[in-house]
Amino acid sequence: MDVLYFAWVRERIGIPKERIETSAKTVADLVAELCAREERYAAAFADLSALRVAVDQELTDFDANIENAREVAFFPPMTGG
Amino acid sequence: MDVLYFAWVRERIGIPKERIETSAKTVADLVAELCAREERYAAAFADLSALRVAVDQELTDFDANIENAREVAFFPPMTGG
Amino acid sequence: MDIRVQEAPFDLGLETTCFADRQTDMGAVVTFTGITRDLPGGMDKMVIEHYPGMTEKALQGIAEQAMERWDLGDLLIIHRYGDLAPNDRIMMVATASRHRKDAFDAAEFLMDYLKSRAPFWKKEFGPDGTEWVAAKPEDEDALNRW
Amino acid sequence: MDIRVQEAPFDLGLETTCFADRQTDMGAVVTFTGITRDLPGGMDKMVIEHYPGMTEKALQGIAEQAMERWDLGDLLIIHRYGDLAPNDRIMMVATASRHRKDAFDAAEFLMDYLKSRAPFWKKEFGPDGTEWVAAKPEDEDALNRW
Repeated sequence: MDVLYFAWVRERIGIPKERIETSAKTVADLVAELCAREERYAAAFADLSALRVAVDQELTDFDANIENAREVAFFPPMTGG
Repeated sequence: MDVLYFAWVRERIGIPKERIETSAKTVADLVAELCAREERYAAAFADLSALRVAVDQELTDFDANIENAREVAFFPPMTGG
Repeated sequence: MDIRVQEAPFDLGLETTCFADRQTDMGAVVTFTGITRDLPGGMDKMVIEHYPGMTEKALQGIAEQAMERWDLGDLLIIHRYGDLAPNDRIMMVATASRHRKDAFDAAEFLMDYLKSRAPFWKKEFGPDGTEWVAAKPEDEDALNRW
Repeated sequence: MDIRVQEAPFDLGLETTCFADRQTDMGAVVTFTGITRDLPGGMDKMVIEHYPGMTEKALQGIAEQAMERWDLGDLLIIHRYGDLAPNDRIMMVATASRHRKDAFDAAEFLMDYLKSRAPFWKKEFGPDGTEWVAAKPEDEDALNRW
Protein backbone atom coordinates (compact mmCIF):
# COMPACT_ATOMS: atom_id res chain seq x y z
CA MET A 1 0.00 0.00 0.00
CA ASP A 2 1.05 3.63 -0.50
CA VAL A 3 1.72 5.58 2.68
CA LEU A 4 1.73 9.37 2.36
CA TYR A 5 2.97 12.05 4.74
CA PHE A 6 2.11 15.73 4.68
CA ALA A 7 3.30 18.96 6.30
CA TRP A 8 5.56 18.48 9.34
CA VAL A 9 4.91 14.73 9.36
CA ARG A 10 6.47 14.61 5.89
CA GLU A 11 9.37 16.78 7.07
CA ARG A 12 10.00 14.67 10.16
CA ILE A 13 9.89 11.36 8.31
CA GLY A 14 11.85 12.85 5.43
CA ILE A 15 9.81 11.55 2.50
CA PRO A 16 6.39 12.41 1.05
CA LYS A 17 5.41 8.87 0.09
CA GLU A 18 6.53 5.29 0.28
CA ARG A 19 5.30 1.85 -0.70
CA ILE A 20 4.91 -0.49 2.27
CA GLU A 21 4.17 -4.21 2.33
CA THR A 22 2.31 -4.85 5.56
CA SER A 23 -0.14 -7.22 7.13
CA ALA A 24 -1.34 -4.54 9.58
CA LYS A 25 -5.08 -4.78 10.18
CA THR A 26 -5.65 -1.23 11.41
CA VAL A 27 -4.06 2.18 11.13
CA ALA A 28 -2.82 1.77 14.72
CA ASP A 29 -1.09 -1.52 13.79
CA LEU A 30 0.60 0.21 10.85
CA VAL A 31 1.76 3.06 13.10
CA ALA A 32 3.23 0.54 15.59
CA GLU A 33 5.02 -1.22 12.75
CA LEU A 34 6.48 2.03 11.43
CA CYS A 35 7.54 3.23 14.90
CA ALA A 36 9.42 -0.04 15.47
CA ARG A 37 11.31 0.54 12.25
CA GLU A 38 13.20 3.76 12.78
CA GLU A 39 13.57 6.62 15.20
CA ARG A 40 12.23 9.22 12.72
CA TYR A 41 8.89 7.39 12.57
CA ALA A 42 8.71 7.11 16.35
CA ALA A 43 9.38 10.88 16.52
CA ALA A 44 6.69 11.70 13.97
CA PHE A 45 4.09 9.45 15.61
CA ALA A 46 4.98 10.33 19.22
CA ASP A 47 1.71 12.16 19.88
CA LEU A 48 -1.15 10.63 17.91
CA SER A 49 -3.60 13.25 19.22
CA ALA A 50 -1.68 15.78 17.08
CA LEU A 51 -2.18 13.67 13.96
CA ARG A 52 -4.96 12.91 11.54
CA VAL A 53 -5.25 9.97 9.19
CA ALA A 54 -7.01 9.35 5.89
CA VAL A 55 -7.57 5.90 4.40
CA ASP A 56 -8.14 5.93 0.64
CA GLN A 57 -8.53 9.71 0.83
CA GLU A 58 -11.29 9.66 3.44
CA LEU A 59 -10.65 11.13 6.87
CA THR A 60 -10.94 8.41 9.51
CA ASP A 61 -9.43 7.39 12.86
CA PHE A 62 -6.61 5.16 14.08
CA ASP A 63 -8.94 2.19 14.63
CA ALA A 64 -9.88 2.09 10.95
CA ASN A 65 -9.35 -1.18 9.12
CA ILE A 66 -6.75 -0.99 6.32
CA GLU A 67 -6.67 -4.57 5.09
CA ASN A 68 -8.03 -3.56 1.68
CA ALA A 69 -6.67 -0.03 1.61
CA ARG A 70 -4.64 1.25 -1.32
CA GLU A 71 -3.52 4.46 0.34
CA VAL A 72 -3.01 5.64 3.91
CA ALA A 73 -2.02 9.24 4.68
CA PHE A 74 -0.79 10.86 7.89
CA PHE A 75 -0.83 14.59 8.54
CA PRO A 76 -1.38 17.27 11.20
CA PRO A 77 -4.82 18.89 11.66
CA MET A 78 -5.74 20.74 8.48
CA THR A 79 -5.48 24.50 8.15
CA GLY A 80 -7.43 25.36 5.02
CA GLY A 81 -9.49 28.44 4.24
CA MET B 1 -42.86 72.23 9.71
CA ASP B 2 -42.23 70.10 6.64
CA VAL B 3 -44.30 66.94 6.40
CA LEU B 4 -43.03 64.28 3.99
CA TYR B 5 -44.74 61.19 2.58
CA PHE B 6 -43.08 58.21 0.96
CA ALA B 7 -44.09 55.15 -1.08
CA TRP B 8 -47.83 54.34 -1.00
CA VAL B 9 -48.45 56.98 1.68
CA ARG B 10 -47.19 59.59 -0.81
CA GLU B 11 -49.36 58.08 -3.55
CA ARG B 12 -52.47 58.00 -1.38
CA ILE B 13 -52.07 61.56 -0.15
CA GLY B 14 -51.02 62.68 -3.60
CA ILE B 15 -48.02 64.85 -2.71
CA PRO B 16 -44.48 64.08 -1.53
CA LYS B 17 -44.14 67.03 0.82
CA GLU B 18 -46.03 69.96 2.27
CA ARG B 19 -45.47 72.76 4.73
CA ILE B 20 -47.88 72.65 7.68
CA GLU B 21 -48.45 75.19 10.43
CA THR B 22 -49.55 73.23 13.45
CA SER B 23 -49.61 73.39 17.21
CA ALA B 24 -49.72 69.58 17.50
CA LYS B 25 -47.63 68.34 20.43
CA THR B 26 -47.09 64.77 19.23
CA VAL B 27 -47.05 62.83 16.00
CA ALA B 28 -50.43 61.36 16.95
CA ASP B 29 -51.89 64.88 17.33
CA LEU B 30 -50.57 65.80 13.89
CA VAL B 31 -52.09 62.65 12.39
CA ALA B 32 -55.48 63.49 13.96
CA GLU B 33 -55.27 67.01 12.58
CA LEU B 34 -54.46 65.76 9.07
CA CYS B 35 -57.20 63.09 9.15
CA ALA B 36 -59.76 65.73 10.08
CA ARG B 37 -58.71 67.77 7.07
CA GLU B 38 -59.46 65.59 4.10
CA GLU B 39 -60.53 62.08 3.19
CA ARG B 40 -57.22 61.21 1.47
CA TYR B 41 -55.37 61.74 4.76
CA ALA B 42 -57.89 59.65 6.68
CA ALA B 43 -57.42 56.91 4.07
CA ALA B 44 -53.62 57.02 4.28
CA PHE B 45 -53.60 57.01 8.09
CA ALA B 46 -56.43 54.47 8.54
CA ASP B 47 -54.12 51.78 9.94
CA LEU B 48 -51.27 53.27 11.93
CA SER B 49 -49.76 49.84 12.58
CA ALA B 50 -48.92 49.74 8.85
CA LEU B 51 -47.05 53.04 9.10
CA ARG B 52 -43.72 54.27 10.37
CA VAL B 53 -42.76 57.80 11.32
CA ALA B 54 -39.50 59.74 11.43
CA VAL B 55 -39.07 63.05 13.24
CA ASP B 56 -36.12 65.10 12.00
CA GLN B 57 -34.93 62.03 10.09
CA GLU B 58 -34.83 59.74 13.11
CA LEU B 59 -37.18 56.77 13.27
CA THR B 60 -39.53 57.15 16.24
CA ASP B 61 -43.11 56.37 17.27
CA PHE B 62 -46.47 58.11 17.22
CA ASP B 63 -46.11 59.36 20.80
CA ALA B 64 -43.01 61.37 19.91
CA ASN B 65 -43.03 65.07 20.70
CA ILE B 66 -42.82 67.30 17.62
CA GLU B 67 -43.05 70.77 19.15
CA ASN B 68 -39.53 71.64 18.02
CA ALA B 69 -39.43 69.40 14.96
CA ARG B 70 -38.46 70.76 11.57
CA GLU B 71 -39.46 67.67 9.59
CA VAL B 72 -41.91 64.81 10.10
CA ALA B 73 -42.09 61.93 7.61
CA PHE B 74 -44.67 59.15 7.20
CA PHE B 75 -44.03 55.95 5.28
CA PRO B 76 -44.70 52.21 5.22
CA PRO B 77 -42.23 49.75 6.77
CA MET B 78 -38.94 49.98 4.93
CA THR B 79 -37.83 47.42 2.36
CA GLY B 80 -34.14 48.09 1.80
CA GLY B 81 -31.39 45.65 1.03
CA MET C 1 -15.73 53.16 6.09
CA ASP C 2 -17.32 53.93 2.75
CA ILE C 3 -21.07 54.54 2.37
CA ARG C 4 -22.72 55.45 -0.90
CA VAL C 5 -26.35 56.05 -1.80
CA GLN C 6 -26.56 56.43 -5.54
CA GLU C 7 -28.79 56.18 -8.58
CA ALA C 8 -26.01 54.89 -10.86
CA PRO C 9 -25.15 51.20 -11.18
CA PHE C 10 -22.00 50.02 -9.44
CA ASP C 11 -19.41 47.50 -10.56
CA LEU C 12 -19.61 44.61 -8.08
CA GLY C 13 -16.35 43.04 -9.21
CA LEU C 14 -14.40 46.28 -9.14
CA GLU C 15 -15.82 47.31 -5.76
CA THR C 16 -15.00 43.88 -4.30
CA THR C 17 -11.47 43.99 -5.69
CA CYS C 18 -10.82 47.54 -4.47
CA PHE C 19 -12.22 46.76 -1.02
CA ALA C 20 -10.08 43.62 -0.67
CA ASP C 21 -7.02 45.44 -2.05
CA ARG C 22 -7.12 48.10 0.60
CA GLN C 23 -7.09 45.56 3.46
CA THR C 24 -3.51 44.86 4.51
CA ASP C 25 -3.90 43.46 8.01
CA MET C 26 -7.33 41.85 7.61
CA GLY C 27 -7.47 38.18 6.65
CA ALA C 28 -11.20 37.89 5.99
CA VAL C 29 -13.47 39.74 3.56
CA VAL C 30 -17.20 39.03 3.28
CA THR C 31 -19.49 40.58 0.70
CA PHE C 32 -23.24 40.46 0.24
CA THR C 33 -24.99 41.51 -2.95
CA GLY C 34 -28.73 41.89 -3.45
CA ILE C 35 -29.93 41.28 -6.99
CA THR C 36 -33.36 41.93 -8.55
CA ARG C 37 -34.71 38.53 -9.49
CA ASP C 38 -35.46 37.71 -13.12
CA LEU C 39 -38.36 35.26 -13.00
CA PRO C 40 -40.67 34.12 -15.81
CA GLY C 41 -43.79 36.30 -15.54
CA GLY C 42 -41.96 38.43 -12.98
CA MET C 43 -41.45 42.15 -12.84
CA ASP C 44 -40.12 44.23 -15.75
CA LYS C 45 -38.81 47.04 -13.61
CA MET C 46 -38.24 47.99 -9.99
CA VAL C 47 -38.23 51.55 -8.72
CA ILE C 48 -36.58 52.22 -5.38
CA GLU C 49 -37.70 55.32 -3.53
CA HIS C 50 -35.66 56.65 -0.64
CA TYR C 51 -35.58 59.51 1.84
CA PRO C 52 -32.64 61.74 0.90
CA GLY C 53 -30.88 62.95 4.00
CA MET C 54 -32.31 60.34 6.34
CA THR C 55 -30.99 57.48 4.20
CA GLU C 56 -27.39 58.64 4.55
CA LYS C 57 -27.83 59.19 8.30
CA ALA C 58 -29.43 55.77 8.79
CA LEU C 59 -26.66 53.99 6.88
CA GLN C 60 -24.00 55.93 8.77
CA GLY C 61 -25.63 54.94 12.08
CA ILE C 62 -25.90 51.26 11.10
CA ALA C 63 -22.27 51.24 9.93
CA GLU C 64 -21.02 52.83 13.16
CA GLN C 65 -22.90 50.27 15.21
CA ALA C 66 -21.26 47.47 13.23
CA MET C 67 -17.78 48.97 13.68
CA GLU C 68 -18.38 49.19 17.44
CA ARG C 69 -19.80 45.71 17.92
CA TRP C 70 -17.29 43.72 15.88
CA ASP C 71 -13.56 43.74 15.38
CA LEU C 72 -13.73 45.16 11.84
CA GLY C 73 -11.00 46.83 9.86
CA ASP C 74 -13.31 48.34 7.29
CA LEU C 75 -16.76 48.23 5.77
CA LEU C 76 -18.51 49.33 2.62
CA ILE C 77 -22.20 49.94 1.89
CA ILE C 78 -23.51 50.85 -1.56
CA HIS C 79 -27.27 51.13 -2.07
CA ARG C 80 -28.98 52.22 -5.27
CA TYR C 81 -32.26 54.05 -5.73
CA GLY C 82 -34.26 54.87 -8.86
CA ASP C 83 -35.00 52.48 -11.73
CA LEU C 84 -33.64 48.94 -11.77
CA ALA C 85 -34.09 46.19 -14.35
CA PRO C 86 -34.33 42.45 -13.60
CA ASN C 87 -30.90 41.04 -12.73
CA ASP C 88 -29.55 44.42 -11.65
CA ARG C 89 -27.50 44.71 -8.51
CA ILE C 90 -29.50 46.65 -5.93
CA MET C 91 -26.90 47.02 -3.23
CA MET C 92 -23.82 45.51 -1.66
CA VAL C 93 -22.07 45.43 1.67
CA ALA C 94 -18.50 44.35 2.33
CA THR C 95 -16.80 43.78 5.68
CA ALA C 96 -13.17 43.06 6.55
CA SER C 97 -11.89 41.54 9.76
CA ARG C 98 -8.95 39.61 11.12
CA HIS C 99 -11.01 36.51 11.80
CA ARG C 100 -13.87 35.33 9.63
CA LYS C 101 -16.59 35.31 12.29
CA ASP C 102 -16.56 39.09 12.75
CA ALA C 103 -16.82 39.76 9.02
CA PHE C 104 -19.69 37.27 8.64
CA ASP C 105 -21.65 38.49 11.66
CA ALA C 106 -21.20 42.16 10.82
CA ALA C 107 -22.33 41.61 7.22
CA GLU C 108 -25.46 39.76 8.41
CA PHE C 109 -26.16 42.49 10.95
CA LEU C 110 -25.80 45.21 8.30
CA MET C 111 -28.18 43.35 6.01
CA ASP C 112 -30.77 42.78 8.73
CA TYR C 113 -30.71 46.48 9.56
CA LEU C 114 -30.70 47.65 5.96
CA LYS C 115 -33.77 45.50 5.26
CA SER C 116 -35.95 47.09 7.94
CA ARG C 117 -34.29 50.28 9.17
CA ALA C 118 -32.93 52.07 6.13
CA PRO C 119 -35.56 54.26 4.43
CA PHE C 120 -35.88 52.54 1.07
CA TRP C 121 -39.11 51.35 -0.52
CA LYS C 122 -39.33 49.06 -3.53
CA LYS C 123 -42.06 49.16 -6.12
CA GLU C 124 -42.31 46.45 -8.74
CA PHE C 125 -43.73 46.98 -12.22
CA GLY C 126 -44.96 43.70 -13.67
CA PRO C 127 -47.27 42.34 -16.34
CA ASP C 128 -50.18 42.57 -13.87
CA GLY C 129 -49.55 46.12 -12.73
CA THR C 130 -47.52 47.71 -9.98
CA GLU C 131 -47.02 46.70 -6.40
CA TRP C 132 -45.13 48.05 -3.41
CA VAL C 133 -42.97 45.28 -1.98
CA ALA C 134 -44.32 44.43 1.49
CA ALA C 135 -42.00 44.22 4.48
CA LYS C 136 -41.71 40.65 5.74
CA PRO C 137 -42.41 39.84 9.40
CA GLU C 138 -39.32 37.59 9.40
CA ASP C 139 -37.16 40.57 8.47
CA GLU C 140 -38.41 42.39 11.53
CA ASP C 141 -37.80 39.25 13.61
CA ALA C 142 -34.26 38.96 12.26
CA LEU C 143 -33.38 42.19 14.07
CA ASN C 144 -34.03 40.60 17.45
CA ARG C 145 -30.93 38.48 17.11
CA TRP C 146 -28.60 41.46 17.56
CA MET D 1 -21.40 24.17 -8.64
CA ASP D 2 -17.84 25.13 -9.46
CA ILE D 3 -14.88 23.84 -7.46
CA ARG D 4 -11.28 24.65 -8.28
CA VAL D 5 -8.03 23.69 -6.57
CA GLN D 6 -5.25 25.59 -8.27
CA GLU D 7 -1.75 26.95 -7.92
CA ALA D 8 -2.45 30.05 -10.02
CA PRO D 9 -3.86 33.26 -8.56
CA PHE D 10 -7.52 34.00 -9.24
CA ASP D 11 -9.23 37.30 -9.98
CA LEU D 12 -11.57 37.96 -7.06
CA GLY D 13 -13.49 40.74 -8.84
CA LEU D 14 -13.94 38.78 -12.04
CA GLU D 15 -14.98 35.60 -10.21
CA THR D 16 -17.48 37.55 -8.10
CA THR D 17 -18.92 39.28 -11.17
CA CYS D 18 -19.20 36.06 -13.19
CA PHE D 19 -20.78 34.22 -10.28
CA ALA D 20 -23.36 36.97 -9.72
CA ASP D 21 -24.01 37.28 -13.47
CA ARG D 22 -24.99 33.67 -13.83
CA GLN D 23 -27.66 33.90 -11.10
CA THR D 24 -31.00 34.81 -12.65
CA ASP D 25 -33.50 33.67 -10.06
CA MET D 26 -31.35 34.16 -6.95
CA GLY D 27 -31.63 37.45 -5.09
CA ALA D 28 -28.72 37.02 -2.68
CA VAL D 29 -25.02 36.42 -3.28
CA VAL D 30 -22.48 36.08 -0.44
CA THR D 31 -18.74 35.81 -0.93
CA PHE D 32 -15.92 35.12 1.47
CA THR D 33 -12.27 35.72 0.64
CA GLY D 34 -9.28 34.68 2.74
CA ILE D 35 -6.24 36.92 2.39
CA THR D 36 -2.68 36.39 3.65
CA ARG D 37 -2.09 39.15 6.18
CA ASP D 38 0.63 41.69 5.61
CA LEU D 39 1.84 42.66 9.08
CA PRO D 40 4.99 44.54 10.09
CA GLY D 41 7.55 41.86 11.03
CA GLY D 42 5.17 39.25 9.65
CA MET D 43 5.78 36.50 7.16
CA ASP D 44 7.44 37.03 3.77
CA LYS D 45 5.88 34.02 2.12
CA MET D 46 3.32 31.30 2.74
CA VAL D 47 3.46 27.87 1.17
CA ILE D 48 0.26 25.85 1.10
CA GLU D 49 0.65 22.09 0.82
CA HIS D 50 -2.33 19.95 -0.10
CA TYR D 51 -3.24 16.34 -0.79
CA PRO D 52 -3.97 16.04 -4.51
CA GLY D 53 -6.92 13.76 -5.07
CA MET D 54 -8.27 13.95 -1.55
CA THR D 55 -8.54 17.75 -1.68
CA GLU D 56 -10.90 17.68 -4.65
CA LYS D 57 -12.98 14.91 -3.06
CA ALA D 58 -13.19 16.73 0.27
CA LEU D 59 -14.29 20.00 -1.39
CA GLN D 60 -16.84 18.16 -3.51
CA GLY D 61 -18.25 16.50 -0.39
CA ILE D 62 -18.44 19.77 1.55
CA ALA D 63 -20.11 21.50 -1.40
CA GLU D 64 -22.70 18.73 -1.79
CA GLN D 65 -23.55 18.90 1.90
CA ALA D 66 -24.11 22.67 1.60
CA MET D 67 -26.35 22.24 -1.46
CA GLU D 68 -28.43 19.66 0.43
CA ARG D 69 -28.77 21.61 3.66
CA TRP D 70 -29.65 25.03 2.27
CA ASP D 71 -31.83 26.37 -0.49
CA LEU D 72 -28.93 27.35 -2.76
CA GLY D 73 -28.96 28.03 -6.46
CA ASP D 74 -25.22 27.77 -6.90
CA LEU D 75 -21.88 27.79 -5.15
CA LEU D 76 -18.25 28.34 -5.97
CA ILE D 77 -15.08 27.29 -4.16
CA ILE D 78 -11.59 28.28 -5.30
CA HIS D 79 -8.61 27.31 -3.14
CA ARG D 80 -4.98 27.92 -4.00
CA TYR D 81 -1.92 25.89 -3.07
CA GLY D 82 1.80 26.56 -3.55
CA ASP D 83 3.56 29.86 -2.89
CA LEU D 84 1.67 32.93 -1.71
CA ALA D 85 2.95 36.41 -0.88
CA PRO D 86 1.56 38.71 1.84
CA ASN D 87 -1.77 40.24 0.72
CA ASP D 88 -2.48 37.43 -1.73
CA ARG D 89 -5.92 35.91 -1.94
CA ILE D 90 -5.75 32.36 -0.61
CA MET D 91 -9.23 31.21 -1.44
CA MET D 92 -12.82 32.28 -1.96
CA VAL D 93 -16.28 30.84 -1.66
CA ALA D 94 -19.47 32.26 -3.16
CA THR D 95 -23.05 31.18 -2.52
CA ALA D 96 -26.31 32.23 -4.17
CA SER D 97 -29.79 31.82 -2.75
CA ARG D 98 -33.25 33.29 -3.01
CA HIS D 99 -33.19 34.64 0.54
CA ARG D 100 -30.10 36.02 2.22
CA LYS D 101 -30.08 33.69 5.23
CA ASP D 102 -29.33 30.58 3.17
CA ALA D 103 -26.44 32.22 1.33
CA PHE D 104 -24.93 33.51 4.60
CA ASP D 105 -25.31 30.25 6.51
CA ALA D 106 -24.01 28.11 3.66
CA ALA D 107 -20.95 30.35 3.19
CA GLU D 108 -20.15 30.15 6.93
CA PHE D 109 -20.63 26.40 6.88
CA LEU D 110 -18.32 26.01 3.88
CA MET D 111 -15.67 28.11 5.61
CA ASP D 112 -15.91 26.19 8.88
CA TYR D 113 -15.47 22.93 6.99
CA LEU D 114 -12.70 24.20 4.74
CA LYS D 115 -10.75 25.35 7.80
CA SER D 116 -10.63 21.94 9.48
CA ARG D 117 -11.69 19.29 6.98
CA ALA D 118 -10.04 20.12 3.69
CA PRO D 119 -6.49 18.75 3.44
CA PHE D 120 -4.50 21.96 3.23
CA TRP D 121 -1.55 22.90 5.44
CA LYS D 122 -0.03 26.35 5.65
CA LYS D 123 3.62 27.06 6.31
CA GLU D 124 4.80 30.58 6.96
CA PHE D 125 8.28 31.85 6.10
CA GLY D 126 9.17 34.85 8.24
CA PRO D 127 12.18 36.81 9.47
CA ASP D 128 12.54 34.35 12.37
CA GLY D 129 12.35 31.17 10.34
CA THR D 130 9.55 28.90 9.21
CA GLU D 131 6.48 27.68 11.01
CA TRP D 132 3.56 25.42 10.22
CA VAL D 133 0.33 27.25 11.03
CA ALA D 134 -1.33 25.45 13.94
CA ALA D 135 -4.99 24.48 13.77
CA LYS D 136 -7.05 26.50 16.25
CA PRO D 137 -9.28 24.75 18.79
CA GLU D 138 -12.01 27.30 18.04
CA ASP D 139 -12.01 26.22 14.40
CA GLU D 140 -12.72 22.67 15.49
CA ASP D 141 -15.43 23.97 17.84
CA ALA D 142 -17.02 25.99 15.03
CA LEU D 143 -17.92 22.72 13.30
CA ASN D 144 -20.21 21.73 16.14
CA ARG D 145 -22.70 24.41 15.15
CA TRP D 146 -23.74 22.54 12.02
